[in-house]
Amino acid sequence: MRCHDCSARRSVSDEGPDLMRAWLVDRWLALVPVTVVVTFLVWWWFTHDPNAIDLGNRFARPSFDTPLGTDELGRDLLTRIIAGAFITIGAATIALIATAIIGTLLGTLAAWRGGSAGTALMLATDSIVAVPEIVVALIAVSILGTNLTALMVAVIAAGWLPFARLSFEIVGRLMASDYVVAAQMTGVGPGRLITYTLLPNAARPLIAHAFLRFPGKLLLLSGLSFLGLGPQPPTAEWGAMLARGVDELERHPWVPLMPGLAIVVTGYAAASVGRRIEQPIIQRPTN
Amino acid sequence: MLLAFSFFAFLLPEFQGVDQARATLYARSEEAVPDQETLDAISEELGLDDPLLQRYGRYLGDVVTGDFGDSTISRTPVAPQVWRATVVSGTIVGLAIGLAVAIASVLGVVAAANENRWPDRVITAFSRVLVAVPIHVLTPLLVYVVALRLGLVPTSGWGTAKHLVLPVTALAIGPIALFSQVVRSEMLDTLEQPYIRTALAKGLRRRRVVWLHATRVSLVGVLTLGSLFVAGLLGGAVIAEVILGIPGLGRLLHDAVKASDVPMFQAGLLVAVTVGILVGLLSDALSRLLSPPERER
Amino acid sequence: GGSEGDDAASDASDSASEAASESASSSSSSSESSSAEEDDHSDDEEHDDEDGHDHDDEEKDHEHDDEDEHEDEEHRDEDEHSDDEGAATAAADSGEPSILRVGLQFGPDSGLAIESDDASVLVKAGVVEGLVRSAASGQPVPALAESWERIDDITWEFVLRSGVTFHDGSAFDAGAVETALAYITNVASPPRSLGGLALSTEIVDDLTVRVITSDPDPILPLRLSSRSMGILAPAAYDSTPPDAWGTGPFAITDFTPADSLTVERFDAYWGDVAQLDGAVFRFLPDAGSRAAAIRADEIDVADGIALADLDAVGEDPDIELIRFSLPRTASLYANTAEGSLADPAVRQAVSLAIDQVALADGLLEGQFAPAFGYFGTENAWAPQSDPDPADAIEQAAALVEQIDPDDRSIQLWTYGSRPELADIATVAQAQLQAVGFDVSLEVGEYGPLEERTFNNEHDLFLLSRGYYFDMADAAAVFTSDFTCEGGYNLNRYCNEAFDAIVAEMSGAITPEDRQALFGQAAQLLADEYVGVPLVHDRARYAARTDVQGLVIDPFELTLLTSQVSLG
Amino acid sequence: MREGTTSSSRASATAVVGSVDPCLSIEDLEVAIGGDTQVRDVSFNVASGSIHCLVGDSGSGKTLTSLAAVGLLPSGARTSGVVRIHGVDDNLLGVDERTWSSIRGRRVGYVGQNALGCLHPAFRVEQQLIEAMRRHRPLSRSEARSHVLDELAAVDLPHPERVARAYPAELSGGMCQRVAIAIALVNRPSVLIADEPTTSLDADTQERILELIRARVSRDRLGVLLITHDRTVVDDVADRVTTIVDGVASTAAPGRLVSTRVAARKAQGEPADSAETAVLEIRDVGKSYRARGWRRRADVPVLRDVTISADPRTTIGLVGRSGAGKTTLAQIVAGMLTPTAGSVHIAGRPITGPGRVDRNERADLVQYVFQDPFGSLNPRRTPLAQVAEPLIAAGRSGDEAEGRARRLLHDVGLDDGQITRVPTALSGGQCQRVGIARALIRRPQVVVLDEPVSALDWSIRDEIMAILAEQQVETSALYLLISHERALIERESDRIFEVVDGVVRPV
Ligand SMILES: Nc1ncnc2c1ncn2[C@@H]1O[C@H](COP(=O)(O)OP(=O)(O)OP(=O)(O)O)[C@@H](O)[C@H]1O
Ligand SMILES: Nc1ncnc2c1ncn2[C@@H]1O[C@H](COP(=O)(O)OP(=O)(O)OP(=O)(O)O)[C@@H](O)[C@H]1O
Ligand SMILES: [Mg+2]
Ligand SMILES: [Mg+2]
Repeated sequence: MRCHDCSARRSVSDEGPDLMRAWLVDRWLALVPVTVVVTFLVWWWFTHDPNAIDLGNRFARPSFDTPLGTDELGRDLLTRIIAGAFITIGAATIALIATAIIGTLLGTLAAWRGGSAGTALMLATDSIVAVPEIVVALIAVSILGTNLTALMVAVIAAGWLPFARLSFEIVGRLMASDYVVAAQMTGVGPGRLITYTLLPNAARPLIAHAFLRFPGKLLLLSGLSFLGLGPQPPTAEWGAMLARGVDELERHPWVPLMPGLAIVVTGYAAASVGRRIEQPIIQRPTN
Repeated sequence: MLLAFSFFAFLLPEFQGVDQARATLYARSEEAVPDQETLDAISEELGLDDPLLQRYGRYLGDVVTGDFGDSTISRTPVAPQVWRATVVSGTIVGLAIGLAVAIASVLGVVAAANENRWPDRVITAFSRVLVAVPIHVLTPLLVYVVALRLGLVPTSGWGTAKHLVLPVTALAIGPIALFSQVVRSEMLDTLEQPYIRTALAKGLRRRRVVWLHATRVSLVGVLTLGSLFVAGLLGGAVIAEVILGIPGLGRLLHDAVKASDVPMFQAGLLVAVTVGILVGLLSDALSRLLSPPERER
Repeated sequence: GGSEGDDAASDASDSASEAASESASSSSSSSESSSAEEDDHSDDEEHDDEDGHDHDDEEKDHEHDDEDEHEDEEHRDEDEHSDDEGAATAAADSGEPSILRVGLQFGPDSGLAIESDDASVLVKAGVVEGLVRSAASGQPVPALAESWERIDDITWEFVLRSGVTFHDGSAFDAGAVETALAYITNVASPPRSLGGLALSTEIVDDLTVRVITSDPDPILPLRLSSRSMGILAPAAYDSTPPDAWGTGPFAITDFTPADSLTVERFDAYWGDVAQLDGAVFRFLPDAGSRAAAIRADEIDVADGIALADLDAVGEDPDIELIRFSLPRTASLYANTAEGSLADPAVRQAVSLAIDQVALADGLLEGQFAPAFGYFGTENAWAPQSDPDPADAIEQAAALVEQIDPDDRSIQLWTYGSRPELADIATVAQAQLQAVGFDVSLEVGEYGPLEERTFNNEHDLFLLSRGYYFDMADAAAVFTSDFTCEGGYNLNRYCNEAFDAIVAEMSGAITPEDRQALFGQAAQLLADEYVGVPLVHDRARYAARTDVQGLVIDPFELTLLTSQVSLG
Repeated sequence: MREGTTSSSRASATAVVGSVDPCLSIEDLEVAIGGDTQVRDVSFNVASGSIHCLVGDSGSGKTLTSLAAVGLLPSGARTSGVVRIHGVDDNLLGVDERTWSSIRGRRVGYVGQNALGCLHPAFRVEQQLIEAMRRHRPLSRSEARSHVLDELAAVDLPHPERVARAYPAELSGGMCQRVAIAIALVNRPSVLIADEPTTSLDADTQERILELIRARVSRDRLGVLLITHDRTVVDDVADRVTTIVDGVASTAAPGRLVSTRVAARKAQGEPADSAETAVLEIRDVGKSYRARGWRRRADVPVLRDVTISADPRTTIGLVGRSGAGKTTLAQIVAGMLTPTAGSVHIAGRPITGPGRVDRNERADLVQYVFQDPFGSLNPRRTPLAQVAEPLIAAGRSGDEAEGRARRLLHDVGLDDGQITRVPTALSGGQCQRVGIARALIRRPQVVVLDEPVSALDWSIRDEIMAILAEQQVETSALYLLISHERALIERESDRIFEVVDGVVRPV
């Protein structure tokens, strides 16, 4: 039965590079249209201004001139979505990385120290988990004001918990594993233990978790924008664009649809990458 | 823990750098002239002139005797309002969680039982997309389609069973999408277990094995996961309650923070945290009750 | 001021004679109501403008800019009125209670405190009345007081209506007035219409009361017409905030914060007993929800229809839109004390650079009126500057050329709670940048921005603000917003000449005198480019066509009255 | 019953079919998963009333072959060949799930590889039995229940009433295995397929399970396909043996399949001089665990008054039933657990208690080899790096450490290619060699070996034991060897202690 485990493990990691190669060979043809689209987007981005207002051309339908239509100020939605990609994905990524680092550090520390420190941390997180994310963010924004930085602080403040819990669990499990005990038995000190043993083994589920959390971050950003707490106009942030455009759902559906699609597609893609990294089991997201 | 939260709530206006008297005046009478006399009068009314700790001590003393104070904005006791809002949100969130767990269980099991065949692909694709649809898009869409176009339920408001449909649906869809993926992967895990093979080797029909033997183990996880989501849904409820005009706890917290209504916020936060902790304990107990007895190690 | 004769509402058959003071806007005819209809023709322009737009949208707004037509309409209303009574009786016979369902944007959040903004709901719901009522013309007319008289500079004597009962069954008398006015004067946050004035009372007899003001006040009756000056039963003041036991045609039966307020007909009402059995006011903060609710026939009347929903709501044959100008202006408040905007030439450049017409007609889809002065065109006395000349942009650019380059970068602030402001600010930013300014935009929370403004940290602050504090008199806003000591002086403006004009206002008694002074003051502000008005707001109500006799006045005071019925 | 040594030739395979009364016959079975053929040209017959053993290295395809015989291969598997079961005419490799479900449990019983895992954790034993009965026989629930106790008694379970009401987690491994056999035989199938039914059970239990199977074979003329990698099992029970090597089978009568190679240990392995002081001193060690649970919080004593002292270059054997406290003692000796009483000294230095040696010094005194070869290696580092690590921790330079690690790894039989791969690409035996090298590189005074070969194939156990013996000569270490296999301990140890009910006494 052990050998079942080992063969299963073997196949996963061995096939990595092969899979990659096969994937590339299979899809290199698909790269051609992708390149064309990317080139077009880059060109479009350089030739258009996301904040150029044209009140004479409000709510234009998608057309040749404005491939995704225009919004309530006559701004080109395609340009704004490209601009928003930098802001939204950037903000979500930075926020996510920060949450991941803070959460992982705390969780690892708690698991490392174990005992009452660990219990205390988990008790704290258990009760903070009971406070809705949006309310945490609401408080953070009300303290720091409504701007992108504040929003990111808010998202980070609300987001480190799941990572702390997850890394607590993972590192806790690792600490009890034979090979960590073995390393300690052979005299390895904390520094080298963390760098060579704990981190490499904890990284994968944590990274996967980060990717799986990505859509959630996008949604939180957007939800805060909806409540008027997001980045302020004219920032072309997707969540803000979507929140602002929801009013037009019936009259000019493409206005909310375009940023909405951008969020869904990005979230979907990130989650798929996360699943690919994670492979075997979806980690239970602890909210 | 609760104490820490209440103290934090108490300090909130300090953190916010908000002049509480001005905020109160603004909330009561939006465009009133904020002259000093008025602000002084409000400070006095709210007892803001005493040192912070003294005020906090007084507050704690009151709470111990079951008095959660009066809202600074409306000057009425917060307890009944928070209670009413909690009942409202509790109903919505509870139903949404229940619905999500039930539907997601069925979907997840169906998907796992048909791994990589069309039912699985459809369910998985839908759930992956729906996970990324924000509630403030979902809710107006539901209002438009279900309430306005089809006229099946009221567009907004609170009171009858029909009013529950929209908020519960709006809140449940995200968790359904998420939970069904969790159930699916847990089911796939379980279906690999040796005891499933034993069950099949007994000659049992696959349907019975999937729906009885595998679910008995796989669904415990999603039950506890559901309880972890209570707080998450309360957050979603903020938005749904604003859009659908529902007097719930999420909206109450939102309004209280924006208006710096400290007593209201404190009471709401206390309730939210208490409920969250209780639900956590309950779900622990539930999962201990439901999960198969474990071998002692 | 002075006694205006018998009260119109006391007798339905009298209503025609009182037509001039009753700008009724029945939704059955969906007429536009305007505060200046009877005596002011200068707003023809505006009407034409609006009508032009409305025709585009194929809406059924009637033109009625002249009095004859108005009279006709009143008569028609009356006809319908009698029909309605029949209908109401029929409804009563069939046992089906007639309940009006209203969706409101702003719910009461201050526990229905009479001195707070919640009073607006109490007045809209027909629960509370004051001694005086404001007619559509903006003039005070009798309500709970039958007549009044100014005895000296600071003393007014009011003769009260007899036979009035509060909802708690107690009788309305001089003592009730005394209790009410004492509360409102001494409450921690007195209503803005009081403007810092302290009132005391002296009971002459049961139905005669004298009100003494702390300073000479020529417009006391007008002040007493504002929504927060409603008179509640004396027993109501025993609790904090006071219970809303008024004298209106409807009494509250149920109130759930953040959800709804339910009222039922008060059969002991002193005037016409209401036609409706009751009403439910639901608080729906989301504009889309209100629009959806009225389209789904879940409510009969909704306020604050968003631009995005206007088409869909207007296209519904069973819904009609009621729109009228509001005494509210979105304007750029400039820091006239510090920074580059302290230079009037810079403010002139800003003024020239901004294209109000583009904002109102382009961005706001013609649902706002371009502002060429703080005060809208329905105020005859208010000076209106000329629309920007054709070469305004060039002129502005030339002015900017002369500004020290360091002074060209300015901050523009606004806040998010009114959705249109962020859009206006975005466009304004673009328009200012087009003439050479370097504008950074900040959209924040109102509170902190206000504080920073009072610390002179701003350049331009885009704010939407009503210019009448619930009554048709501009003295209060001039005092608080533009005098050196003004409590709401966001422009940080201080000009002795201006303060002198404002000081004169307390001595001016007749409307003509006052309006002359208002005109002078407004002109001075316009000449010095103290802030840049952008657009005037308009109210956008929607009502289902079976609602009869709905009257919404330009101050948005009334909504539910005895006359409203469901056809 | 005569079978030739199977080759891949079809002719000889066909000859097999003619044998007397085969209740399970497999011909030219081929199983491919994900494009790789895992089982090829497997043919054999299982006769009624006999035990047919299937042996072979780990991963050779034993389990897949048995699964093919009950139609429970993983969903991606492709098969060819013929599988027949007595009483069914079809080639079962082609039949649909419906047919299979009527055959399984009635014609063929199956006992899975993992004793503890193959009973449903959330259902009581009796439910699981009743369910199996009622699937194939028209019994009411109460009728079925009345048979439960008989069936449990038939597999020699003590207290059948208690067992029937128990959840699997409340039973020991041996009891679980009996219940699994009871379930498999409840409908009197003609064939029983048992995949490693005795692995992970202690010697006594193992013995009794095999006896039970043998009893049913002679009583019911049952044909048994018994999969095992335990040589003693084959010796004890097999009537026929099929060996699978890399998916290809060959069958023979039982006998010495591979000559036993007893380790050539103790060339100079004289027991240490009496002058030498004891390197390991265990004095009055006691350990109790605090029982977790909301009801009772009593301490559960596991070890009591353990006193052992031992000299270098000896091997101390520790035997005992599962759960007797062997690992607990080993971990106390290694300083991984703190005893509740008593003390442990190595080379005079305290391993436990106040003033105990620091981590680095301890690493020079005592090392530990774990039972699970895979779990004890960091899956993300090469063996070379992992074996060098203890030297680096001891302050040696990277180059020196790597050089010594490389030499030692060569000594334990690994080549350069193997030691620079991640451990997930190594076999269990190879992993255990790495584990041994890691434990030995700092030349500790005491090495604790906790079941070092239990998880390994019988073919490589001896090699590992030989390497350990060689290294003991090199380093003069004291070995504390733990195993539940009496024979192994007897062969390898100088002194033997048995742990019974927390008390350690010499044998
Ligand atoms: N589900 C599966 N998917 C892919 N490969 C598998 C699967 N099951 C088994 N294999 C592979 O098939 C081969 C044979 O496996 P099998 O389980 O039959 O070995 P075994 O002889 O039973 O070994 P052990 O003694 O460890 O139980 C192994 O190489 C294994 O990796
Ligand atoms: N952490 C623990 N908490 C409570 N009880 C424990 C703990 N670890 C071990 N035990 C108990 O201590 C006893 C001895 O366990 P130990 O692991 O030493 O047994 P063992 O002799 O090594 O058995 P095996 O042969 O199965 O490995 C067992 O009854 C076990 O249940
Ligand atoms: Mg196997
Ligand atoms: Mg052990």
